[in-house]
Amino acid sequence: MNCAAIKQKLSAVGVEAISETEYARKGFALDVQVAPEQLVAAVSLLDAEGFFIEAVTGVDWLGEQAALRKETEAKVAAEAKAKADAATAAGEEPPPAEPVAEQGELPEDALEAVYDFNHYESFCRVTIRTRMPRSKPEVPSISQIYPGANWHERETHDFFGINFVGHPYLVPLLLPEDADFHPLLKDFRP
Amino acid sequence: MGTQNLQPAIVQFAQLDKLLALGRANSLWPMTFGLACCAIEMMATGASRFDLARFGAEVFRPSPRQCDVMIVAGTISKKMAAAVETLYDQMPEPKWVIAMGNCAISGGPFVFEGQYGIVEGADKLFPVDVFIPGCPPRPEALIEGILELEEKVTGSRRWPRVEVG
Amino acid sequence: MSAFVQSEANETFVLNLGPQHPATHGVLRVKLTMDGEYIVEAEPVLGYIHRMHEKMGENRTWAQFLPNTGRMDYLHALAFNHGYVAVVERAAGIEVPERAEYLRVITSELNRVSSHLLWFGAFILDLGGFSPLLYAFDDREHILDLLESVTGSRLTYCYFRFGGVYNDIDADFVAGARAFIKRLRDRMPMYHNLVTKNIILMKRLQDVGPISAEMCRKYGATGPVCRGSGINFDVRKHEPYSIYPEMDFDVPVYEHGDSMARYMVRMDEIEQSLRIVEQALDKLPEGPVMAEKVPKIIKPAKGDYYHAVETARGSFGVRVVSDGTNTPYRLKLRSPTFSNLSLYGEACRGMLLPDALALMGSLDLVIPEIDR
Amino acid sequence: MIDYLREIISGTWSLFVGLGITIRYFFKPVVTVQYPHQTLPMTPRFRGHIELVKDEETGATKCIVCGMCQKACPSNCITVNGEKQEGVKGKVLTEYTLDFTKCSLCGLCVESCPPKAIAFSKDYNLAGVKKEAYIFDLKKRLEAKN
Repeated sequence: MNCAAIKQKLSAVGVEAISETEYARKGFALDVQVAPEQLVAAVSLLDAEGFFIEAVTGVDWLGEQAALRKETEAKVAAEAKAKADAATAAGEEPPPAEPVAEQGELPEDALEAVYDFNHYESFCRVTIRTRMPRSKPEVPSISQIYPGANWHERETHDFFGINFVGHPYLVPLLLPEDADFHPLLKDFRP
Repeated sequence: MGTQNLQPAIVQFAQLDKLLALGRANSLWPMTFGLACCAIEMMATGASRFDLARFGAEVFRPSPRQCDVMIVAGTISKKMAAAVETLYDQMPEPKWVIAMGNCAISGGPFVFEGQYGIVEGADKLFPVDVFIPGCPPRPEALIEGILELEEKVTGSRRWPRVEVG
Repeated sequence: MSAFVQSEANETFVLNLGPQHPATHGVLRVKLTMDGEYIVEAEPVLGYIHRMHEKMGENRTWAQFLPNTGRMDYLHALAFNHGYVAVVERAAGIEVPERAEYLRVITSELNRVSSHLLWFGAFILDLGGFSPLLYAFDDREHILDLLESVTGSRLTYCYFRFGGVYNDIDADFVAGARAFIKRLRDRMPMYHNLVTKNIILMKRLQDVGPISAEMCRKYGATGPVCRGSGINFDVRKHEPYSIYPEMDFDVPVYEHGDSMARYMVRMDEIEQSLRIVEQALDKLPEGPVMAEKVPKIIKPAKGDYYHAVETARGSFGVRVVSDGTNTPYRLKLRSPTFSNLSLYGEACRGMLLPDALALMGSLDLVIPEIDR
Repeated sequence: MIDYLREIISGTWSLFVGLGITIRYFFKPVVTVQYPHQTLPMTPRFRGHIELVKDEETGATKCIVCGMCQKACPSNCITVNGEKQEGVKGKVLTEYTLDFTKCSLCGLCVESCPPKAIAFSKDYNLAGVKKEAYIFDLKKRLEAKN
């Protein structure tokens, strides 16, 4: 069992992106990005290889798209400015400013579910991420494969409101029984 | 404060009341009721080195119906608050409450703007007689709290005070 | 093990254990569906001491989260300190001087012994024996004195800093630690005579609450729970951190998977921790205890980072997501007992109620760490 | 059958061994500290609530009202205020309030203080009937000490 073999097998499942990360820098060995539909296949493969589940959690990427857009706009502006500067330096007439490309509506921000798996015998921490739109946060449950994921998914549902489809008992775990808020969402206000 | 709900007897004997108070103060039975970190210090106070038994307070009772004093040792979360209140209500009169540690006094380090999970102090739920600050307080502080309660019950202190220099 | 067959009449009742019950080590509540004395189904209900640690991580700076780590698992606070400072050091690329790493290992191993001693006392208390608690606390107080002389607090330490530790140790501490190691080694045979070889304990623990290795894997159990089921997994050996690779110690593993096996793992671990402390004291290098170039305001590069440490209850992992500012974007705390307890419902199906309490005690629960 | 008897005998013996141990401790010295009569020595590093340090030369506080402790505190329990005064360089401390009921004794304030104007006190046995008593006015406490 080594990480390279797992990487090959996982890419055969059809994941979106997979990369080996530097352990000393990051703390995990494989970084896998999958679409929600591929999640169960990827996790079943890890189960067959004898991995154990470490944790399931979520990340709320609210405002990420806006930040990305700002970044690209800044980049475009910087490039245009550099061009203009170069032209003035060369003694030429600066070219007319290019019209800024019309950008459509911002794409929706995403919620991310992060799954950590590790192996008892040899070290290989696999991090699986899957992204879903914030308005419809749904991802298949893996509690049929790993019963231990049951609680982790309930906790993630508590904190982020991610709906684990197929979960047998998706009620609040840490929050009060009647809680209808998701405190770790970035737009949560009590 | 602890005896506020008690109906005063119709015929009262001052000397007998004093004797009763002395008896109560020297056999305070606390409830085994650990919430968080401070509960470990409460255990340490009951164990060999500090030995709460010297003050008659070693009989930790698991049932609220046999207790005189509730030591709230730890953070009260909103989910737990209902249970804590029930326990307080189940205790027979006269009853006293010691809030041990900063969390039980005011929510302690877990108070922040926009917090959604904890009760900011045991005195929001029921009257508290003795406050012991610290995070967690040392066992000596809990002993001091018991002695403070003794003083409150009897009106005088039998034990020497320790001055910290 | 009992041969449990559910009665034909299918008459069950619900028994509510906790949240205020001395055997649940805090405010855990277990909803038990019982058929007579036998458990048909057990459902732990959590969250009675949920203290929003992960939310707090997002609204304070990296350094301001430090005191929180000591309050999750207050019995092995230093390991939780270690996990958090290690992940931030990894993210921000801070080098730690060697002496500081030695101090971290010495103090957190002493802390592990104190945690196991407290578990020992409380576990026997669950089973009905009171006096071992008093002996265990007597020894534990010696460790707390040592740790207090370095860190300044008895329980919820906040001793490690990014890039090192807060205080250096002195000769008194070294002498005290050596004296304590000798004392505890002398006392261990007493514990075994008093408790381990006691017929009542053996009858209460042997073959009670078996947990198979496969079950550990499916639920992600770590620490003494998985080592009691024959899985040789210890983060200190598995993905070595700090100076553990230089230390010579064994990982006690028992195959049987019952409560007795978990008990033995912890008792053996006390000796191994003492060995580590002894070696670390021998090898202790001179030098600074704090890195020189630690930025005043920590701003790790964008990205996410993970670090796992072995606490007294298993593998504690911290995942931080940084967006390059001085506050964490997301802080996930993977606590070991959360996973260890999640197998409880399955493990105690068909058990007698007193045996289920023995099983619960052998999992070594610290509730604030589960609820966080 | 023989195993059964052997188990009974060895089991009974194990109980006597245990009782022997507890009996032996009966004759050993007492480990309990008789607290109000007898106290434990406090370690120099013990962390009580924080306290303003007296400047040995002037007898006043060393605080320069920079507000670093207030910023470093995770639970916002420190309030520092100062004002400009004629003929004095820098600010003069007018208020230093510590809400000890929220403190977690982490020591970040003490570490962050540039002139080392605050230190941990050794008050380890605080207990009282009023919670307001633990919102300390440290400036007043320092003046009372003089």
